[in-house]
Amino acid sequence: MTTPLEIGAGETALFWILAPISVIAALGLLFARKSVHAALSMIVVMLIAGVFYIANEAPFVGIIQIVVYSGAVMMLFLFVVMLVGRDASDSLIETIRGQRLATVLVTLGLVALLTVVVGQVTWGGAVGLAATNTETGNVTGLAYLIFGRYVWIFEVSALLLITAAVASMVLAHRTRLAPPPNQRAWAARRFREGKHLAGLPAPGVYARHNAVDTPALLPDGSISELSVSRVLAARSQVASPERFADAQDEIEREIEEGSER
Amino acid sequence: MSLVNYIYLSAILFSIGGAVVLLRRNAIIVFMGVELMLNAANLAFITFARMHGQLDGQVIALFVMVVASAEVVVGLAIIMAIFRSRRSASIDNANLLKA
Amino acid sequence: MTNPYTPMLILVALGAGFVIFSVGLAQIVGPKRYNRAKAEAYECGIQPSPQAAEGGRFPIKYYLTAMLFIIFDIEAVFLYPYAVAFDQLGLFTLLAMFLFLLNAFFIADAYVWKRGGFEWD
Amino acid sequence: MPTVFEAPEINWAAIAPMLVVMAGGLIGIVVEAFVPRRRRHSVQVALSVVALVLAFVALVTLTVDNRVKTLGGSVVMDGMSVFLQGSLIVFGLLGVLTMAEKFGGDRPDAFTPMGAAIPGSAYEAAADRAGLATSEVFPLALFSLSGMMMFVAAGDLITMFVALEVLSLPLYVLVGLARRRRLLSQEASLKYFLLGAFASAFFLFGSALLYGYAATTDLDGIAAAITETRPGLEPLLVPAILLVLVGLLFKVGAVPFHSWTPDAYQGAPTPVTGFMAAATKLAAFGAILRFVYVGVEGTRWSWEVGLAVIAALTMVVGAVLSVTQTDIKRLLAYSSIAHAGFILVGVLAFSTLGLRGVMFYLLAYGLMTIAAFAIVSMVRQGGTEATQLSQWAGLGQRHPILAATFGFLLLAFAGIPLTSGFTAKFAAFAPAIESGTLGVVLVVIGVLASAVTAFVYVRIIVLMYFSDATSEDVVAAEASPLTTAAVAVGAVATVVLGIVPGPVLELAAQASELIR
Repeated sequence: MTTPLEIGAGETALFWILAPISVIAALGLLFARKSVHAALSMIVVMLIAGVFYIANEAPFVGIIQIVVYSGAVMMLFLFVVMLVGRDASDSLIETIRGQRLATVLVTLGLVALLTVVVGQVTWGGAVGLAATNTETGNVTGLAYLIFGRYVWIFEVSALLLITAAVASMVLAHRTRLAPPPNQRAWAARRFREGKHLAGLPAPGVYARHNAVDTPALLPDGSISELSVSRVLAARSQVASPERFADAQDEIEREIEEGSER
Repeated sequence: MSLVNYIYLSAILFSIGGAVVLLRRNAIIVFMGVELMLNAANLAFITFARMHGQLDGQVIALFVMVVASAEVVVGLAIIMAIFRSRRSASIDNANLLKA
Repeated sequence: MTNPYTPMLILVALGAGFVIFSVGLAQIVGPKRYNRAKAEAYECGIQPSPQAAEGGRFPIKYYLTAMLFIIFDIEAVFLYPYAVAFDQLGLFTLLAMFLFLLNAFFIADAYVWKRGGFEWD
Repeated sequence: MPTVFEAPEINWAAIAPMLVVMAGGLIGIVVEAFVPRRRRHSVQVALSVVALVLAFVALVTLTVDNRVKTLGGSVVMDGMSVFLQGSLIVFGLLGVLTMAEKFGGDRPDAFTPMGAAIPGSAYEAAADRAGLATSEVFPLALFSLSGMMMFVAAGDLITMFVALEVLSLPLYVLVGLARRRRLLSQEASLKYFLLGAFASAFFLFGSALLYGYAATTDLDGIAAAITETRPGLEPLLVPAILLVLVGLLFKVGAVPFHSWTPDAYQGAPTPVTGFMAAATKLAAFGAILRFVYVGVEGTRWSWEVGLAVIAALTMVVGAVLSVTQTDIKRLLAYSSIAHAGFILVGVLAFSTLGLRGVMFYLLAYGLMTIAAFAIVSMVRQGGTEATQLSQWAGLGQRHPILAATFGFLLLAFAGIPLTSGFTAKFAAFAPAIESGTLGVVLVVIGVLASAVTAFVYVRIIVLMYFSDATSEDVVAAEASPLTTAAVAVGAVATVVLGIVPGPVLELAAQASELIR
């Protein structure tokens, strides 16, 4: 247990490759214009943290970090970013004049303080966990502690999870106040209103073209505006059917001509 | 290399997280800054656990992850609720409360 | 091959290489035709149904599902060490685990279920 | 490193009160799941009250004689834990009573019928007509309370961290559930959440550094590590302590970490504000006391000046800014900041008497705060709370008893003799004076700050009694026995603790022992 820990060249290389990447990714969080980019750089930081946990002889925590944290939690973040709007970039207006400068100074101070403090520290030989991890086993050792010394925290964390469930239900779940309308109810409503009794007309189907962005033609040859989605109409992405109608005429003419030949 | 480098990294990540919280105006990014700070603390716990040859630090890191996930769920639920109310997630726009 | 993680490292390198190669190739070789419709939820232009509440991008219930998933994901974190060391932990831990699952799983589940949190309509 | 599994020893009697409160919350969730909507409210209120009364009984009968460290050191039930947990249960009970208030309606008046509905939407109105109610607030309050009880009794930093989250998460939600002015409420919730999470990150990083220093997060282990000094690791100690303290001071709302306080207090449903102001402050100070007195007192010369500066700043800023407030809830928030400063003065005495004074102060302050916010929730104009100070003009002429009670509570806030506020200030300041020059300076600042706040409070009393009402329709809502009881308990306690504080001071003195 008392032999000082030797850190191999492999881990040194791993550290010097991944640590700068994680710092750059963390800075990405600070400078990214879009929340999506921030979330993605956050995922990089968390993945690298997971790798470092594994390198630091904490394989189980490392895997959990990657599975739960980068996997599930950051997914939830991305979800909310999507929900909120992926380019809800932030305003750069300062609320308090000079706040930005003050914050930068405070942050630099914090970095300087922490690194200087860590730098002043002289570490004795680190013990390392290799022995424990091979003798007891990492996960078994963790289980001893989770269900032994830390069993109170383990039980209490159930309260956190249930609070989270209640919070999301209270804040995000909208109770249905009435049963959802079924097909019958829709039909009844359509007839009550007396419009489009047979439903809206389907979009156009032409000999060489069939797409929802092309309106159908009414018997008199005019365009049926009801047959295309109003989203497309609002975006003015509705294609003109004339091309296809002309093409159809052309084909018919060709067929007629062909039959005379 | 010594294990102290991990602690350096952890201190740097923690400070960047703090800066994100103070500088960014977008509630979601601010929250990610908090998560970054928690991760930095976890890295420190894991490294110290290795230094001391204990598993306690790892167990603590595990609990911190559990706590942080619950916090994420609650926090994002609040952010969602407020976003739906105001269609914006910038905390600068949250200005009904004036200091 | 002294380090057991070396194969894993090689796998990661291979995986990353493949991703970079294929994405890069698609960038270089693939045709790029811009179309606004491609930016929409459904390229064909169909309105998402049901409509996202008050013009949001997605209906909020997706969020609820994701969030409930995380809660149950976290419970698995504790189940694994329990399962690994199950034979050495004894009755006390069985009770502790039972209590944990009762609180965080059964009660939470019952609440969400009875309140319609799992209903997809 | 354990190589075989050992189950920790559990003293069930010692943790019984916490278990009862937690069980109350959990049963509350089951009630939410299975009891029909119409009956939920009454079932929840009854359940919460029963749970809290049972917890109090358990505390008095079982826990008092079981002053032990249990669960592997996670829970320390010493005199301070018992006293503070008892106070917390009382606050919880009063808080639940005020939260249950209906003001003649058919469901709790303070909370929105549907937290997920968009404010002002048709859906919200429909939910209101359908008679929905957020009865989850009661189990959430119980969860928060159990977190607070864990927080004051936590024997190591990681239990403290988890307890901090258990107490905070439900509060973040509760703050955002106001029935009226919901946008304000949700914003308050967001600000409180973001700053609270920020603070807990500081706490956690400090804990990590302390773990690096002491190789344990147990407070007694840290104390032992400090006395034996660790060559080479010394530079870690003070920054770590400062980071942990920053996290804790955020929670009590000390300057410069106070910016969430007025916003959260103003936006939250008023009964929640009262509960939060009383109970969170008590819990956070309990944790500060334990951390500072048990954990790191050995190195106090290196950080006590910093804490003293914060205490002085807190008193001055809280007092001065309360002068400029025009909203009664914000005013009480700044007053609570000033009180946090006064309590910090007592903490800095570093003596058993200081401990006694701080505990007494926390109890007295909590009782008057809950009552004061309950009164604020009663004063209405056109159905919504009249929180603007100008709306309170002339209230004394129309509602003499209500205004008199509120005026009396304000005098107690100011620390006028014959109120509990005076006894509390005396009990907190006297040991500080004995502790040395620093204490004397702080007490002088404290007395001056008290004078400033007294001016603010007297101005409100003058406004209530000697100004003409700006509009006639500001009225006090007809309160049910629930709120009336909460106000009565708070006011009577303020009188009793002011006139005959002896027994409670004696109780606090007996409770001023810490298991290290």
